[in-house]
Amino acid sequence: MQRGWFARRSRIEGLALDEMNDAWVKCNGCQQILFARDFERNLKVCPRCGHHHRLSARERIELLADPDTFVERDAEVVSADPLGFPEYADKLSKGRANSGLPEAMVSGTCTLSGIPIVLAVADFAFMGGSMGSAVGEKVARAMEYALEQRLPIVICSCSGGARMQEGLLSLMQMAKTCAVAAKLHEAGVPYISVLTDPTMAGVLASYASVGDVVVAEPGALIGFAGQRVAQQAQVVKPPPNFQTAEFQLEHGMVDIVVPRKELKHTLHRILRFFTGG
Amino acid sequence: MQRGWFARRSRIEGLALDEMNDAWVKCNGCQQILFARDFERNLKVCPRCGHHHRLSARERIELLADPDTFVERDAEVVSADPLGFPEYADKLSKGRANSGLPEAMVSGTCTLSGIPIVLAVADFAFMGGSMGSAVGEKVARAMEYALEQRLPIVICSCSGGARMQEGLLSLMQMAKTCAVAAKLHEAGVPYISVLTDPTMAGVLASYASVGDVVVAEPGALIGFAGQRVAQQAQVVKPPPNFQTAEFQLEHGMVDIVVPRKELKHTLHRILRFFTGG
Amino acid sequence: MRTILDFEKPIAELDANIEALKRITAEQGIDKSDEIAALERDRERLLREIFRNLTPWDRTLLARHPQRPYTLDYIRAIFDDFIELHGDRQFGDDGAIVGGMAWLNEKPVVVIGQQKGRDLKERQRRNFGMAKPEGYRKALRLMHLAEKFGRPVITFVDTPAADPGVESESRGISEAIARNLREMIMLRVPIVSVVIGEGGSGGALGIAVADRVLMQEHAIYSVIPPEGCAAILWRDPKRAPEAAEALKLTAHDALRFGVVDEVLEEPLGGAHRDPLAAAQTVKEALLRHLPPLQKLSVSKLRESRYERYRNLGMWQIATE
Amino acid sequence: MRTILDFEKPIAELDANIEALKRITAEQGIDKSDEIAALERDRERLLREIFRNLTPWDRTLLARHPQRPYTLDYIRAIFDDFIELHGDRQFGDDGAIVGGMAWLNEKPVVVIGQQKGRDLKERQRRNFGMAKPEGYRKALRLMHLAEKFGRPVITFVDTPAADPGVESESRGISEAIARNLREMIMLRVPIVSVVIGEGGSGGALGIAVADRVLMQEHAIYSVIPPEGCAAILWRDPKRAPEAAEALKLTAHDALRFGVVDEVLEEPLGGAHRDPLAAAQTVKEALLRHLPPLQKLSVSKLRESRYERYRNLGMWQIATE
Ligand SMILES: [Zn+2]
Ligand SMILES: [Zn+2]
Repeated sequence: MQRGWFARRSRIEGLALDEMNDAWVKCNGCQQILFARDFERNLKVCPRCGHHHRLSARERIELLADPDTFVERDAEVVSADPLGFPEYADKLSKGRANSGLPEAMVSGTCTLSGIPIVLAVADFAFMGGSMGSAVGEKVARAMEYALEQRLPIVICSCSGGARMQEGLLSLMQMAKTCAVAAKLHEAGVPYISVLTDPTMAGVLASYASVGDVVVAEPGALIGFAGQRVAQQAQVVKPPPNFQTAEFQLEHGMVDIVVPRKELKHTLHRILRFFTGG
Repeated sequence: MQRGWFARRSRIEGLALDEMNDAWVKCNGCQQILFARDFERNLKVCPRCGHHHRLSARERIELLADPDTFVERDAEVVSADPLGFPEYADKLSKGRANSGLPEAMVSGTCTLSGIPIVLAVADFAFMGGSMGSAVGEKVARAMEYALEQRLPIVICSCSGGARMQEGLLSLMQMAKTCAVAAKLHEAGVPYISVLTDPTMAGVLASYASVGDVVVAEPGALIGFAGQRVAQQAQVVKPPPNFQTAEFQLEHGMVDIVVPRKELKHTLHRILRFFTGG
Repeated sequence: MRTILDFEKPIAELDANIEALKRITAEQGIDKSDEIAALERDRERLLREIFRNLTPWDRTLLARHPQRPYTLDYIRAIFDDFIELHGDRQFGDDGAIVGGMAWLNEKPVVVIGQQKGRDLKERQRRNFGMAKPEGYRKALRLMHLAEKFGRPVITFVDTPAADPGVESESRGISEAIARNLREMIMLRVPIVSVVIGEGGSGGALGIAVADRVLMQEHAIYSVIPPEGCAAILWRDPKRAPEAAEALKLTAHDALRFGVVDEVLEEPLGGAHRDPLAAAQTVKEALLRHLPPLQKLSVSKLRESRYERYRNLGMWQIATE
Repeated sequence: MRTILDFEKPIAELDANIEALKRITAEQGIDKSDEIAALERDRERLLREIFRNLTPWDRTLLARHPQRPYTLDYIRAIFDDFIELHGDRQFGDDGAIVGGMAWLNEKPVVVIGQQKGRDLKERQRRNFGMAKPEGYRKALRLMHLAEKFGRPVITFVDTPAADPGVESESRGISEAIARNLREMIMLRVPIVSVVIGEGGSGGALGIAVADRVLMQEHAIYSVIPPEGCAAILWRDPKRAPEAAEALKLTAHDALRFGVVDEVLEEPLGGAHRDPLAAAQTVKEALLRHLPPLQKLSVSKLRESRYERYRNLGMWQIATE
């Protein structure tokens, strides 16, 4: 491995993970070069430093859903450009190309270790997983379906926040998703919120924070203010783990931080509490 | 007044306020000597430094109840000595003698600026206003009467906490009073908690903290741990106003700090919010 | 010191001239009423002209105008006997959100609002109207008090944003806002929100989920400040005026998107030129919107509030 | 290092002798079984004698015994698949109170308990089992989770007191306890509390309002620590043993006062001599008490819990 590392260093240096198509990848945590196959087998967790790299929505669904059980819903709900916002149409095209998805959120039903659930997963490659009207609508519909079928719902967030390009309408998705979450809450339908890297701003300050159980992946960036804004506003010096999953755990906002390889099993154990007995 | 102060200083020095029966009293706040008549007229608030001296239960009832409207209830509920606790019987006798009351709490009905209410007031002169079974029972009954009649209830606390001499039974009065408070809460019967100097420990950690509105008198000692325990436990240095009404206001535990001369009017305004419109 | 926006300068000149003439009349007994009347007509004409052509950025500046009436100004002008209540019963009392019991004519209500500061000291104490978690939690506590006693809730929205600092992050600013969104949707009493200045993103929304959202003519409501948007879009915060245009952050935009139910007219030249008249308009709107809401059953009320938010957004169905 | 209480010393000697003989048997193959059996009979007799005459102060020391099983020991021994959940969703995660989801045989439950530390580092992290406001608020959050999903709540009580420090005071330790008392009374699911060590005043009660309160034989439950009581009564904390007597803080006193519903027998010599047996007794008691509670209607359940607490106390009617 060392040999490969030396041989390929110059070519690899500075390349983001997802741009690398060959046998080697560079860890975003420790900057070490890893065998792509080991890395993939390890669920994109660095075997050296434990850094959890982002998963696409499809990868996460594969991680959590029992094989061949995921049935997508609401795939036809996609973004419009209600404000005629500069460059938005382009960004949407790029988002579709980058992610291979029609929208930044994939939702549907599946079983998780045999337990039927509704599962919704955000994809960072589509405009940073940002929440516009379509994402809000898909979250709302997924929750409504969970409510109607009385199925537990698991939502994996991965988002920079509300989607600026839809202005106030994106902001209102915070209220909309929390409105349906309120119905779930009143009806006693279990809702597990999984926070992955990153879960920020308007997503964290809405549906992602009101789960019955809030699970996070190690090292995930989780916070309200963008790093720039947060740093400008600092009177108090931020601690080294500021806005990480571990920081949020310490401050009482997250129930449990779960390494990716235990995520499915842990979700199963939590789901059993709600559905079993 | 200076003359009087010099003339009488030697005799007055070190006397507690309530032991002074003549024309002069010494302020516990600024240590100045005051005309007793001015002092009484000013509702036992020092006209110089604003220190609020303790009122007896009768005095506070006179302050709050419209003239001749207070009708006492449950005066027959008094302490037993369930543990056969050392010196308790003596302390009860002294408490009765000191306060002129059968128990550390006086409760009944009255009107406050015309609004019918249930009013319960603790008296510090009876064993430091401490809560044993009888006090707990009187609080519970006052609340039950408020519930039954759907009358707002105002409870003025003034207590060092649970009464040690009844052991676990005193501790259980915390749960008992909060149990009835829970019924008031579910029934939507307004409960205003008035914290006067001092409101501590088992009283603050039970019924006194669960009012719909929590009012405090300026400078009142309000806290959980006795000063000795709190000081021993300190890693963080307490601020100068530690465990005062103002400290509790600043930390979000008290709705409003009201000078005594405005107390009745403020309670009336708050009561109107509940009963009016 | 009074702030005068660039586009207010010609008006300020006329203001000064009119003032001067009035002073002459008062001090020297010389009748200047004809001249004054003429200048006043000029001023009115000028105001109408300037305010007919306001850009979204002009409105942003008006919404942030340091002389603009703030929540406590409206509370004083609109309600009788405001009793401010403090604290979240958990951690502290946030000066950036005020709230308490008040009377709207003959009816007891709970009033809550974001409060900026007038002078430097008050600004700091109120953190420039940027609420911390304890502010949102105080607001929620007061809403639950209102709910318990069947009193309607009125909120005034005026914040650049929720506080983005380390301490707010540590105490769960996201959780506090999210919880308010979830709880306000289900509150069993009517809620009317009035956006009176800056409707700054989630920080504003955290007290603005309501049965009726009213918005003053020159207030703004936006997912991101124009400066921040320009910085992201063009790496140049100075292009904020363009971003303000793109963001569609004006009251009439919000009305068009269904986010707002009514735009409240302001006195000519903006609320700060006649705060009492502005307050009167708000009061009349409250008195118009509250009674029909109070007549609804709790379930009807909650269901229509739910539908209001459930239906917000514009998306499309992919065909293919 | 193992702590040996004064009255445990004769037993500890026998323990050591028995150990030594067993070692000889094992290492040298010499049969010492007769001697061992004799010593074991001696030990049992001695234990019975010592434990028949325990004073309240002895029990206080046993309740605080550093080898006594703590909440997490019981959780591990009694429940299947404990998933610890963290945080109060407001401020922090208090190590002095642990809680989460677990299975009691075939039934999902929520378990909450005060947790002391075993070694110095853990003791500090868990603040010696003295919970802060965020601990009581985490507990309440988990109780509401249990309520929402119809899962019974089991709490383990073991604390010298609630944390008395400046920070806890600042964040409303009194409010946190008081709120728990009020909310626990009305919780719509069964609650069973087990006092497993020190039932220290309001700090204990803050998670101990329950349909059934069980108490281990050598646990204590008191309004004030004996040392504090002696300091107040006689200005001499050293007279704590007398105070322990006066305070009636033993399990059987608590049973007599109606504060506790059942005293759980401990293994001879105290729970720390056989933690698994102690846990087995607790488990059996839980399995005995929970099912009838789960059969009650919510209103019946709440009403009997209410009555249980409403009727606590002993006072008299003045005649005159
Ligand atoms: Zn790595
Ligand atoms: Zn004085």
